[in-house]
Amino acid sequence: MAEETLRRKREAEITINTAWCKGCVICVELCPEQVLVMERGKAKVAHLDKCTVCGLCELRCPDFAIVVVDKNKSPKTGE
Amino acid sequence: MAEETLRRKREAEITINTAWCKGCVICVELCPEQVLVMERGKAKVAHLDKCTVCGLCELRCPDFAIVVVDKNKSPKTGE
Amino acid sequence: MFNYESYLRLDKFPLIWCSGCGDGIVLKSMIRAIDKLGLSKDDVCMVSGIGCSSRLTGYVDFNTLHTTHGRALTFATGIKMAKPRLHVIVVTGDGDATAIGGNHYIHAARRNIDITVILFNNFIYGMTGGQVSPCTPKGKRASTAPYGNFENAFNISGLAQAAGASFVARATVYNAVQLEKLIQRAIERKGFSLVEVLSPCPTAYGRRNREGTPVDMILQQKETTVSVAAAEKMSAEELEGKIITGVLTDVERPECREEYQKLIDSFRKEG
Amino acid sequence: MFNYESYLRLDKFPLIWCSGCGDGIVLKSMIRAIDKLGLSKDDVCMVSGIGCSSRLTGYVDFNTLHTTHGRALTFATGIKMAKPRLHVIVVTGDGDATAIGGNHYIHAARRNIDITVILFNNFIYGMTGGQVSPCTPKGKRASTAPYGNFENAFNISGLAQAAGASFVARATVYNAVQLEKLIQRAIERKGFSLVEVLSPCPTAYGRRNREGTPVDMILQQKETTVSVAAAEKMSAEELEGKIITGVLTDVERPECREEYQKLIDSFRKEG
Amino acid sequence: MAEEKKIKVLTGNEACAEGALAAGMRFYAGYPITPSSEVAEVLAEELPRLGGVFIQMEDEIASMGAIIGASLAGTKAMTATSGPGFSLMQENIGFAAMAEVPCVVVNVMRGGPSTGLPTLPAQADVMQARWGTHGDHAIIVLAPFSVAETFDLTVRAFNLSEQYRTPVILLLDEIIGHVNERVTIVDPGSLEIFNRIVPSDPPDQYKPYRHTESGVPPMIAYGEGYRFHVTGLAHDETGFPTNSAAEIGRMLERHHRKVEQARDHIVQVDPFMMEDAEIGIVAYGSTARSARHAVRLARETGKRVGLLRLKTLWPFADEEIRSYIGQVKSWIVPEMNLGQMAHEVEWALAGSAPVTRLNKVNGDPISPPEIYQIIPG
Amino acid sequence: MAEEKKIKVLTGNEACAEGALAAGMRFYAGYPITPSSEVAEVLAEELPRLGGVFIQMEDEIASMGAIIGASLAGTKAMTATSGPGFSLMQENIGFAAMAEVPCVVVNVMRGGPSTGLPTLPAQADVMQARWGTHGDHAIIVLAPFSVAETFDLTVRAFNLSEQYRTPVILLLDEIIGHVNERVTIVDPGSLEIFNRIVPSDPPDQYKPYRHTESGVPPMIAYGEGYRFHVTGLAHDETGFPTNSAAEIGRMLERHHRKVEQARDHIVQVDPFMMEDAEIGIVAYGSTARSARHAVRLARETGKRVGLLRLKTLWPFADEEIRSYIGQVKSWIVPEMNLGQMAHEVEWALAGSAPVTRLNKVNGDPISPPEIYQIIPG
Amino acid sequence: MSFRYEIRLSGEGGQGLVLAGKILAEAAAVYDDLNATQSQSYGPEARGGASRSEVIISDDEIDYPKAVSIDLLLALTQESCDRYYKDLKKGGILLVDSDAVNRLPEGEFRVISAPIIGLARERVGRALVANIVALGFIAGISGIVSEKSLRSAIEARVPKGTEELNLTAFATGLAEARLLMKN
Amino acid sequence: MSFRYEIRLSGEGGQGLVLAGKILAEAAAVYDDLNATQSQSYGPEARGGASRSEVIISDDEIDYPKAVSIDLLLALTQESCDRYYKDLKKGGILLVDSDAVNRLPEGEFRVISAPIIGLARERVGRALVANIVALGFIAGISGIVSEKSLRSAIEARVPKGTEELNLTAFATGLAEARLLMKN
Ligand SMILES: Cc1ncc(C[n+]2csc(CCOP(=O)(O)OP(=O)(O)O)c2C)c(N)n1
Ligand SMILES: Cc1ncc(C[n+]2csc(CCOP(=O)(O)OP(=O)(O)O)c2C)c(N)n1
Ligand code: SF4
Ligand code: SF4
Ligand code: SF4
Ligand code: SF4
Repeated sequence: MAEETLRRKREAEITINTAWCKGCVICVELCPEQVLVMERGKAKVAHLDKCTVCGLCELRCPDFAIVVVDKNKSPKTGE
Repeated sequence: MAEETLRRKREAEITINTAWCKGCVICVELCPEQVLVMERGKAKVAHLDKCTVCGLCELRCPDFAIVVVDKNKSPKTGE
Repeated sequence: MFNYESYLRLDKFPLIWCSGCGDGIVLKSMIRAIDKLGLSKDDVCMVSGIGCSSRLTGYVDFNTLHTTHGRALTFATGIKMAKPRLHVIVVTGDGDATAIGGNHYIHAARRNIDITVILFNNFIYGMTGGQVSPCTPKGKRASTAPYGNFENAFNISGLAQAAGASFVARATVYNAVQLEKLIQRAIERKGFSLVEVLSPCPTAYGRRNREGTPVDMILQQKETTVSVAAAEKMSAEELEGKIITGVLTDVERPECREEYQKLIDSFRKEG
Repeated sequence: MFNYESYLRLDKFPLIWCSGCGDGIVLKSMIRAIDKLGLSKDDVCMVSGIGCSSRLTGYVDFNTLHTTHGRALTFATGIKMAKPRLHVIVVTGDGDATAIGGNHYIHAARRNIDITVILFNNFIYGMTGGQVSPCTPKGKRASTAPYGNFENAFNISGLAQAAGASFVARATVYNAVQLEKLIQRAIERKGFSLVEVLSPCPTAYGRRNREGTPVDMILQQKETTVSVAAAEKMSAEELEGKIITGVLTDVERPECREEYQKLIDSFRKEG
Repeated sequence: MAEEKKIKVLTGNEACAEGALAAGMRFYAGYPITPSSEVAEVLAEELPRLGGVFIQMEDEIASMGAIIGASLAGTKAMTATSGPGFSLMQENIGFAAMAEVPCVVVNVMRGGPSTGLPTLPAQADVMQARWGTHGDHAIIVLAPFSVAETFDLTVRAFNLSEQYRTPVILLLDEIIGHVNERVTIVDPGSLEIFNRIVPSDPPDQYKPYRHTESGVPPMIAYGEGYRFHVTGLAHDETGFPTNSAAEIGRMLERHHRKVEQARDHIVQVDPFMMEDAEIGIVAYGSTARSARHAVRLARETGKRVGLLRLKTLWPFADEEIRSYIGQVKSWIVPEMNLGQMAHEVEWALAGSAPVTRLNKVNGDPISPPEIYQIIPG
Repeated sequence: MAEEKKIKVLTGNEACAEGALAAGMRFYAGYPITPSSEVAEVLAEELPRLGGVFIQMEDEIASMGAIIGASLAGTKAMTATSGPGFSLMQENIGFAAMAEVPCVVVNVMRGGPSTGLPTLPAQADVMQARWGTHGDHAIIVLAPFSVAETFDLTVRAFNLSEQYRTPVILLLDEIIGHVNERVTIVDPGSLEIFNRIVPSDPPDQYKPYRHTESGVPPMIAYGEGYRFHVTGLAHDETGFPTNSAAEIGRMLERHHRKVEQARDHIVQVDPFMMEDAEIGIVAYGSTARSARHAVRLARETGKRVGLLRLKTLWPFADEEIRSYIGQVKSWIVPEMNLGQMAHEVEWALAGSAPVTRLNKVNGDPISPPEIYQIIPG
Repeated sequence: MSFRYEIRLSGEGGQGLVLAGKILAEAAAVYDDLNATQSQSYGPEARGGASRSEVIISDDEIDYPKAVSIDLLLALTQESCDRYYKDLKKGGILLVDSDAVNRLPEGEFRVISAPIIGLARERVGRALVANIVALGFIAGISGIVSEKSLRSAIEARVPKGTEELNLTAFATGLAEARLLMKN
Repeated sequence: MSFRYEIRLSGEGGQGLVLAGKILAEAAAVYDDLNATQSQSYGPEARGGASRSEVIISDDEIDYPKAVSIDLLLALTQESCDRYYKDLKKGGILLVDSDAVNRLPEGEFRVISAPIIGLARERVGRALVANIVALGFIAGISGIVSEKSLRSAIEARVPKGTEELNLTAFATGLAEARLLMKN
């Protein structure tokens, strides 16, 4: 499956729940590709194209406010 | 001092406080020389002559009921 | 497909925790671990004491119990002994578990009762506003240690080991993937299992001790910790001031409820 | 010349303890140790909890305090912090110190406060008539473990070590001379020092577990214990079931009251 | 159902253990303390045989926590202790009240305060049983006066606790705990046993703290497909913390209402020769035995005296006492304490009749002659 | 001695810490809990400067033990907590009562029971302060109604505790603990400070529990050449355990007598517009402020209402209340609990005047209009 | 008219007087269908034996379970005899161990002195069963509980395996008592 | 006749409204010799900031330290404005941050809207001192405490080293308020 995933193009979808986001900046600073920025105290996607779907922002967001999905990964077959 | 003590004859004086003795038999059984016996539920000196003033009975009597002194050891110079 | 939401009480969100608090990262790791294990939500019972971390039980869709300060393990012991089929997980803070709750902590470990403890160590009392904890490192400041803590701190994992726990591990929120795996192993291991998670408290601890932003605090964990494997190759001097992460103990020991079941069964056989 | 009597409250004799109870042997060793150290009776403060062993404080002519069950170390901490010139010695049983008092035990050790603890371990609750203790070996009988104890027992010395004590030793009443020396060293050592004494309880433990007479129980100690030195040369199998006696830990660590004094002094200097 | 009766000689502590087992108690957690330890000792022997759990905890705080946990897991649970341990249990007793967790706490009273008189009787924890934990809370307290009644009231303690979702305290005194006495053990099948009402709602509609008319919300155990939250914080019907003053007020009001509106069911007194009494004695526990004896003696000399014995200490039997206003001209309240219940009797009577206190706290029981002597007339 | 006055704005918690220092307190042991933590926080800062000891203990049980130890070592000692911690302290408070060890315990009351309402005010630990520990015991409880008075009553708490060799409880409520208010700090030298009476006997004649006329035995610290024994067991004059019913009775009787015979000194009330009042309000703590406001409002409309404010809660001001029998036709007792003190007022009045209760336990303070509304007339 | 019979068994810890009291109470209550209570006084905390065990037997309800005016006092030590004889009622019976109690008190009661412990040691072979020998005496002297009931109660209450020994002890006491009573 | 002036400072945790309230109370009590109380409402346990801080100022004793009929309400967020404006008394003053509060409530009170946080950020250079800018406004609008007293109280209460900054913030608010009041 890992193989299959690699072969596919990664197309990210990042959802930010601004009602839950507390603006801790963790996602912004720990994103290796600088995909995110802060705006009015909340995280915001600035460069979606750069996203490699590594999921690090989601992993460390303490507030369940950011969700990253690989759009090319079918929900059914995903982990 | 140990030398001096050795040179002296050991003459024991064993005092048993029967009001405190609870008759546990510890002194009797742990005396290496069988100096003590039990009588009416209390320890009693039976063979004072055999006593080497090792002090083991006193050491292990839980009730402070037995005191052994070396009569030839002057109280002043004793340990 | 896995999603956090099916394990959460979404109507209770947003979380009570401060912006940048590490506790949410631990919570996520716990949920992933439970999901990986495929436990039924009905069979999980999560018990907490009092403190910021202990508020966790309000957010997860299990059988949840928010007890009195320091006593989570006693309630959990009652639950586990009475209904051993439940997976009992205790959520607790360093103050809750090792200050007021220290006795129950060592006794639950001694009994080696099959409870998984996730101990959120933020080195401070968060909920009550930053008082010193038995885990506050010497010299660090707290609202009740304005000149720096003059007391020695516990090695709380070491304490659990000495008391008789089957599984003891230490983890960071920085390494949230390892954290998840350790929680998973802790739940799997029969007996008392502890995961001590270093969870930054930017509000009550970080600010007072000039530890920087939440991000700084998370990244600092990378610097101050070494893995068990790496530690083995290091000298005592090199290890000075380092915190060891990974599995510290993983042994099989008689488990309390199972031993009790043997007693019950001995009568069943007779009868 | 040394005599016990000058340290005793003779009008309270005979001792409350049962015939053949080991506690009296420990008491004598304590007195010899204190005498050897030449401490002034006025400067010794002896604090106990509740239990057979804890009744000791009523018999000795020091400043004595017989507190509530399990809490001796908390009172002792208050005394030591308030009046550091006193030599504070805590007398406690295995139940007192490690069941109800377990938390104070690990915290006093953590703080490494300069208190000497003489812990009378008789593996049972003597005073209340023979209930199981956290130190009762697995399988042994007690009035609340009529089918044999199903729980694991504490290694209480190990617990003190893990919590941060400066000095930890284990002794027997069989070897009362070593016991006296260890108590002496424990008092001398600044910081939290523990002497765990195995003290036979023929009444509540021995009888129920068919351990024979008091003499049998004392002599049995010889068989079941090995010294630290001897233990080092033995294999794990050989050590199985053996109890190690002697000095287990003896280290210098920052002591609580001294560290606090530094804080006080820092203001004195300023002023 | 043929009632099979068996006569046994038991102590109060043993009868308490037997009563608990008969009531369906299958979880005991405790920490030994004189004069209650035999309750634990009997159960350590019996519970494993019945598939129940006996565990000796590290202290009384842990014991109380464990029985709450076990009760939430669906098992009837109990602990037993005496004064010092009862003091330590107070915080978690408050939790049980707040979270409405049925459980039974037995306190075999000994002399206090502090370590006090560990082997001697007292009745000085009556007010503590009512007020020992912080915050206002409703609580039910029963006090038997014989070994046989200890069996009965232990069963009743579980029934009330299950029926009203509340901790129930059983106060024995050392005399009742330790006296050996004849008991007729009835067939357990013939006992009236109340089990907590389980919800009829499906899991997604279940509210663990529903504001029912009776004031008692149905209760389901953990692990039965209903996933709910329990907390010691002020909470709403769903069991989750709330800051709404209205919700909080409603909840606390319900806690009290569920006991207050059932007070006639909960409060039990046993009047003895009260029909024509002009002098009334209010007593409970072992002291009520002395009082009964004194009444018999006094009746022989023609004094119109009776005994109103309290089986329920809390809620207080104020109405029952007031029902004698007019008839009873003066009251006597003998207690092995400094007048804890006498104060309540005075309050209930509101000056309508004088109350004479007979108090003793030196470890000696109050004897029948001591009471007899102060009966006027 | 020129009185140097200093005006400060402090919270009640801060004033409590300042008052304790002014009274000579040099040992604080505590465990943090909302809403009391600031007491500890101020003292953590101040005590080391003064050469005193501040130590945060592992829990409230340990805190209570530590202050008793420190007091026995000769240092005035204190702890502060709130409901849950207060429950945990009860066993050792009983020890302090039994062993007659002066110390001050501050309880900043929050909503209960259990974890309850940690940040919201309540007055529901009034009965617990009296009865929280097992066994009969005497206890003194004070309750200030302002920040300034918190300072004063903290000093007084230490004085009473030293004078009567007994633990003294200071009950603040969250409002008093947290309100910032103007305080005039007087020169510490001008304060009246009572220190425990030391024995005049030589060590070999010293009896730590001597039956003096005042009921209070002189007290010496550990390590001063007097070697004595202290125990929580019932003991005789020498401090050693006794089984003699006579000795025990004498000791417990003295414990009560020392407080009871000094009740006129201990009990303080503050009457406000009571001279001609026909309606009396009994209140304490922050609720007394609302009551005073309500009295002012009602007086404006010509109602003859007054406030009898309790500064001492225990011993109870029964005589002071009864002194208005005849004058005051009806009473109102507003409390942030379910009527704990109202019950006592009713008891004191013994039916001589009706008592209206105004109770609130939802975390909201009782406001002046709420009281004003129920003032009849 | 109903009766109330008060027995106090006194001696020192370890003499099994609490057990003896329980057996007595059980014999009366379970087998003789009377009411009976047994209570004891303890030493400090629960440790050690009681020195005093009291049994009240009545055909009516027993209110006060403590002895106030004793019908029969057993004293196995001088100390217990000295301490308790005053509580005997007029015409009561004082049963003492003739070896242990040398100084007999005087008063308006009947004294029966017998080598109870000696009998246990010598005739039954174990000093430990003196308590049961004493029960034999009590049965023989007072007749308050039937022999048969006491035998049943002994069998039910003594440790398994010691039934024979104890029944012999009982028989020994009973026989001696009957002998004494005849005189 | 004595007066009682009630001020509520509302917004969100972290905006320093408790400190502002204390400064206000201290200015009145210590420097203006008035009576003053300050109280706040807390979040769960002690954690997090208060969202509400109340100051009562009077020349008489202050009985009830909570606001019942507010003279001046500061609202730094829309939420706090919505929640509290109803407690304003007739003729009271509602002071809002003009950026944060868009929907102004209606009622028998005077509304003053000013970019308080903006002024702090832009003119003083730190959004953090908006609380002190607000104090400047309050001083300028209400005159309930003197400028001088407030300056002293600010100096005494703010963290060491930030006195200048805070005094500037105060001056900024005060000046703006005076400007506004003139209009
Ligand atoms: C008996 C009792 N004492 C004190 C408290 C107050 N209290 C609540 S949480 C807490 C400490 C929390 O610290 P920790 O367990 O480390 O958790 P954190 O908030 O840091 O996650 C304290 C002291 C309480 N609720 N109950
Ligand atoms: C709070 C409280 N719980 C229980 C007790 C009863 N109690 C007294 S001593 C004791 C245990 C004693 O055991 P240990 O400490 O091992 O001492 P030992 O008697 O064996 O020397 C217990 C449970 C008590 N006094 N106080
Ligand atoms: S990590 Fe989460 S809470 Fe923090 S800024 Fe990003 S989305 Fe917001
Ligand atoms: S050891 Fe002591 S108590 Fe035991 S028999 Fe000997 S003298 Fe008596
Ligand atoms: S105070 Fe600390 S531990 Fe508590 S929620 Fe805030 S950051 Fe987290
Ligand atoms: S019961 Fe055991 S520990 Fe207690 S005095 Fe007797 S022998 Fe010693």
